[in-house]
Amino acid sequence: MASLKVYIVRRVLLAIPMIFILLSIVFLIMRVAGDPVSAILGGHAPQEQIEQIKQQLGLNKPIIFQFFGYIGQLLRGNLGRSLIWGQRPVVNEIWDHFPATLELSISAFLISIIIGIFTGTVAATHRNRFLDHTFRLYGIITYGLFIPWIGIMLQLLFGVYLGLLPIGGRIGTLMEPKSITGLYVLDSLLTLNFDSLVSAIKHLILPSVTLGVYLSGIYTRLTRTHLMETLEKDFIKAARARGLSERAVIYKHGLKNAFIPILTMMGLQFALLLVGAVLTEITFSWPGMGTLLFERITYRDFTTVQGIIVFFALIVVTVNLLVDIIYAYIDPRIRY
Amino acid sequence: MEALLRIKNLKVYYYLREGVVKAVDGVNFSMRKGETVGLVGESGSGKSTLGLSILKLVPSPGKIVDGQILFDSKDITKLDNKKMRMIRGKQVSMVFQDPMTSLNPLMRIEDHLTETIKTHQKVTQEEAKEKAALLLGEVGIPPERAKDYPHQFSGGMRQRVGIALAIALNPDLLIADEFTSSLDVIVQFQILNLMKKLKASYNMGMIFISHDISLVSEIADKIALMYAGQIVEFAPADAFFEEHLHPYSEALLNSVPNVQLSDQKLSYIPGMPPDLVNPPKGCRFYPRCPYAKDLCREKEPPLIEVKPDYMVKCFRYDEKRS
Amino acid sequence: MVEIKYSPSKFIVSKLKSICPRKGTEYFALIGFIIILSIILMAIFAPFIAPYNPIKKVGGILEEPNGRFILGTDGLGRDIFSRIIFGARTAISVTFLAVIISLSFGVLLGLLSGYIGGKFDSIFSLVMDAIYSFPGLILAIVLSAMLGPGILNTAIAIAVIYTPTYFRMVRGLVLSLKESLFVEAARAIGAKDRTIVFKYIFPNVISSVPIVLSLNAADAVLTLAALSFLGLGLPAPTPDWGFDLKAGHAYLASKIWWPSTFPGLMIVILTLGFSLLGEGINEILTPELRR
Amino acid sequence: MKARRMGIFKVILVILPLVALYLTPATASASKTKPIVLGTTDKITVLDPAKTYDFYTWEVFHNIGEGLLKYKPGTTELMPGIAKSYKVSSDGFEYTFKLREGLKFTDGQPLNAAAVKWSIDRVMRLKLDPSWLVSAFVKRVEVVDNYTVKFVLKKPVSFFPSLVTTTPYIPVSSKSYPADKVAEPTVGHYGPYKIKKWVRDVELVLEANPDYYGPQPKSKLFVVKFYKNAATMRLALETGEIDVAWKSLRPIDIKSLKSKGKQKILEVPGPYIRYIICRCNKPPFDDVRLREAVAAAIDRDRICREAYKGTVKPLYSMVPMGMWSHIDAFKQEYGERNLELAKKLLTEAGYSKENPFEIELWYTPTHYGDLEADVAAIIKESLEETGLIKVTLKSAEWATYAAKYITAGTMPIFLLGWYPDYIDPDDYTTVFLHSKWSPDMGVFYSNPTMDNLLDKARTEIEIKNRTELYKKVQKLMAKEAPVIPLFQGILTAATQPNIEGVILDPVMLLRYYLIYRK
Repeated sequence: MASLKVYIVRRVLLAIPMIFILLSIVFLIMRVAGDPVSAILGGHAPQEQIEQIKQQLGLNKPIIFQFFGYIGQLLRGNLGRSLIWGQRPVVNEIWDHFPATLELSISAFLISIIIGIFTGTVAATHRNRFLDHTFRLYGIITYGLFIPWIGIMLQLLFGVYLGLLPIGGRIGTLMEPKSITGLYVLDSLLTLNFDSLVSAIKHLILPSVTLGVYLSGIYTRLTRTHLMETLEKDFIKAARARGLSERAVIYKHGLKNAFIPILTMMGLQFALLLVGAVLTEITFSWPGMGTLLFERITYRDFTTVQGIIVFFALIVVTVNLLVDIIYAYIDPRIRY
Repeated sequence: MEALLRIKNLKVYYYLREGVVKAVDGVNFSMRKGETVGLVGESGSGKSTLGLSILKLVPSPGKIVDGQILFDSKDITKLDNKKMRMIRGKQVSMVFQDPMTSLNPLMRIEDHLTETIKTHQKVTQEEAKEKAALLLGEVGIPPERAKDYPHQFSGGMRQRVGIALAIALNPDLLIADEFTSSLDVIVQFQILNLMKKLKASYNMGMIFISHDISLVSEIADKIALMYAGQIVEFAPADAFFEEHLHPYSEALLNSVPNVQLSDQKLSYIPGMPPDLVNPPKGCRFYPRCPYAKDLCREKEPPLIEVKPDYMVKCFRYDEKRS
Repeated sequence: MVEIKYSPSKFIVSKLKSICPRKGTEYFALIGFIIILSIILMAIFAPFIAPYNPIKKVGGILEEPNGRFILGTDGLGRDIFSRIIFGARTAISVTFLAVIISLSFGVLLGLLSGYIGGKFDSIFSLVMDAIYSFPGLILAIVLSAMLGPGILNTAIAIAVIYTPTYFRMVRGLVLSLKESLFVEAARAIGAKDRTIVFKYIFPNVISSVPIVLSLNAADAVLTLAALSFLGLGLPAPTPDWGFDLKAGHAYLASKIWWPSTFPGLMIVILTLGFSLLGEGINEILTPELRR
Repeated sequence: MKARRMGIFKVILVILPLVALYLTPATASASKTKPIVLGTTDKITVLDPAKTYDFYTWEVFHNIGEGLLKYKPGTTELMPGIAKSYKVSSDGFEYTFKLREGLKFTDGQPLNAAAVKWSIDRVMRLKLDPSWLVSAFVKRVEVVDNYTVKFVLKKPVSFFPSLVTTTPYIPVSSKSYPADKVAEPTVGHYGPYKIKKWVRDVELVLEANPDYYGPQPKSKLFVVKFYKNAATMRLALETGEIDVAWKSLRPIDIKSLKSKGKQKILEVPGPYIRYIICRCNKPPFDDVRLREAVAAAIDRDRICREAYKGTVKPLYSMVPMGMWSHIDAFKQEYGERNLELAKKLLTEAGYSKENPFEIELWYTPTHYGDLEADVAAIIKESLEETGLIKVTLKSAEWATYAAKYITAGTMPIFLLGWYPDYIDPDDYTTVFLHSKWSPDMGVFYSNPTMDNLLDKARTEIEIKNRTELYKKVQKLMAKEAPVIPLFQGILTAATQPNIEGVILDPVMLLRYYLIYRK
């Protein structure tokens, strides 16, 4: 396992240039147009005062100084402070919004995995028959679905016409559970707060179904292809020849083996989950990272946007790393 | 003595987009308990399909379209999947060609065995483990390696595991499909010897499928030679090697380098095996047969019993008799 | 002269012969193709198809679908059907522009990077990998917010996030082809680097592009729609499905469903067209998935 | 088979409680002291009077804090706040305020003259966004005695009492706020309410401040719920989750709520105005005839009717309706709309059908709400109806628009909006029309007569004279048309039928402590 440590360290080190490149792109491009002070004051304060505030924020220095100053801080683990409003530390801003994104992502991910593996397995075991074609089409269609559109359609149906579910927000008035993890559903369960739990789940249903359905198609396709491939393998034939039941063959031997490539793809598809989460959040005014990002771009809150980019990049790296570790755990052939 | 397995006019076809491939087309054959039949033929002759159809595991789009497979006087072509599962592994088991791929890479060796045992017998996990250890011992795998994964084993070791799996439930019939062909020669003989030993102690019938006729000669009591989906010669091993009556057998044996007859000229069989979608109308070997006559083109020869237990599918012996 | 291991043109022709759908899934490509073709035709002949001027008030505000306005009118009394027809122009032109930009840059840089190798290659690969592994839309949002609205700007923002896909694919192919026999042979007879790249490597590389291209186009349609939905796409009053969907979203609570339903549906249909086509081509070019 | 059924059974076992959960109505919390819940799509940006510069946070400060003076609810009339009274020195340089005695911040610190001075000094020292509202006018603050505080101005400013009501002048406690940096404590204020709980962007829970000198708030508990999206807020109002939906309901929602008639809709003209700015120092709009032509051709009525569904009102002056000195200057000059005049002016300027006046009209889609694109589209159409103008719409995202284009003079003609900083005609005129400030707004207008009028109105104390001066300013503005007013916002609140005390006034700050449930 020592070699696994080496592997992790190497992967993390490789992430550094990636983050650096992304940051440079974002950093330079963001400064092309506009600045936060003007975006907020918008002509109200006298010009001299605007200049003065820019100076306080260090926005009047040459870009290259700003850039290396920022990188220097970043290397010390400091994401800096927001440039607008309260100049709150960017870490706090992210910390306030991340649990919402996490909660949405987790529930959407679970929904997509359940739907995806189920439909994919059915398709793979009904190769070239009606159910196979149906679920393949399902895979293609869901991938082409435009999240805001599905979201709006669900809002119309369940929110506006049927009035069953709220169409935005995370929880009802005065229902916020005591914060432990920041995930409302989990916190409500931990504090046994029944009202909060109901409210949190109600608010979570539409956004996570929207995102979950969108992502499920990918898992349908992945499961189908890889399970089909696996079911062609000799050891499946061998397992059948030993008299194992079809369920044992498909689930224990087939799906478990097919899961390895699916897992790798999950890591690669993780970026898609984040993208989907951003759109879902904006459609459902879900107070997460996507909403934060969009709001701060409009105000040219450079440091917060940069912070979010770094954070997203770190998440992507971490998840990929995690996938590799799980991969090594599931597949005895892999040892780093 | 009652036949362990009797196959009557078996036809197994693959329904592909390009047409119907008649992989097994009217095979008749029978074997007794404890007997070893060497099923020999070129690749594509339908021998593997024949082997799989005894377990009813012909992969789709293949289908058993006609005929009977009587095992223990039950026609297994009529059995449903559930009943079939009770036979697979327990009464009829199989050892596969490639030991690399026929074991689940994510499962420990031991788990393969216990899973198989528990599928067919009501035993506890502990009992299954004990049995597994015993079996591994019998095939010559040290007990401490039971917890290893397949990829940690060499090819020969893996094939030993494959054998252990096949004999786990003391089956009446073992089908071994080219099970040594991916191993090097020395290991091949080790495994073959192990197999001989086990066969004797377990009193199993065995169908040994191979394209390597010299290997078959080591172990088989009887030889069944397949050509283009049909059995063309079926005879006791000794008699077969002595007489090899069918023109194809003759050509085949001539093409095999024989260590004893090192100065013998190595010949090969001219022409290609027939297209199984549209096989020749008459005798299937006719286009390549040096003795071919007009009759061979028109009519398919029957399987003729030239002497007790010796059958050949060729008009030359029909003439002899008549 | 030089034996070419694998001839793309012959390969494609032989594959095209088998394109006529015979079984279930092969209809995918055909349906996809028909969808895209009709939307392209819709875009070209928009002025003849659309009953009204898409950017002029022609009826009452938010009229429900009726005889005069078959899909109803939007918040400014414009005909939604006409806006959808003209919206095809926006979608098609930005998508194609984005795909062409990313394709040309990706393929070119990939060829160069793969062929030249060394430091040049490492730097480019690193940059491309960085962009590739990052959630694309998020980068596109930042880019288009800074570049400002407009067809070209939006296309550029989208192109940036798809360039690495082509780059990686082409570079990978070049690296493997570089070692292959026919390039060695060409080098042996004294061909120039440029000749090798464009005459020998390029044609082999380009044959793998169609699948990726089609699937990328599907993604690009969605990305454009997303940018427009966030108000970062084209300036008003350009008919644009994503923007109209967002505008329609505002009326949702009043049970006014038509201004959001139809533009969104068009986005889904066009994406579906590209996905089906990509899937179909993929199936035809890689028959081992079939059987 | 058995195994499969077990699987389904397990699934049912998991789903059943979830369904049960869902069906259980969430009523438990409703029976306790039922607070009034107000929904808004605004947000608290930063809870520090030295830094905050947006209407919503100012509104919060006017409920958890109080200035020396305040507006009488429903009017633009001033009344005493934490100061009992004030006097102005005869030269207009010194304002002396007499404070109420014995007041305490919510963190226990006494609210006295020293505390007021400390707060104002802090705003000036931090030099943050709204600090110019103090530092541009106040020279220093002096403590006369424990309950008397004196402001010495840089020069006489006739609207200083209005300035004093703004948030930077609201005192906070030196115990809770650090002297030299921004902070967001939930204690250390003094007003009718105090903060019980604040979850950023989620909710703000207020409870009555027992130490408040005046009458106690009508509702002991008051909750503000923050929405990201107006449609969600509207549905929350309809399901009864909130009692008041404040400000940002969309026109279509207001219309549909009105037609349903289940909720009360309250509307008053607000001080929020929208207008077009012409860049006056460069062609083409250095030609006054072209500015007049645009002013004459604009169809204000259509914008209000179609884009805003009647939730805004056409505006004919930069000084909003309802404010003293307002006159419909543009209406007097051009009428409601005068296409003929526009055509005549354009022809005079040398344009024709074949050679139309081509302009780029700019707007920003990301700052003034979803309807901005529609507004721009209508303006384009109404100008093109002259047949002599061809408009190309251009847009830029707000940050670019505000930071670069306005002051750089990139945009020849563009849409902008104004929320007042303080309630006085000065705040609506000087910044746009005075040659010293007009470049900051992208107007680049310079006219000595105008400068003179504005300067005079600034220092004149007598309100009657000031009114006359601002009328002249408006007339001159209409004639020269450097800025062209479009419409004035209407403040809207939708409430449940049993909610009373929602008093809307042109100050735009809602007073939560007056709201109650019948």
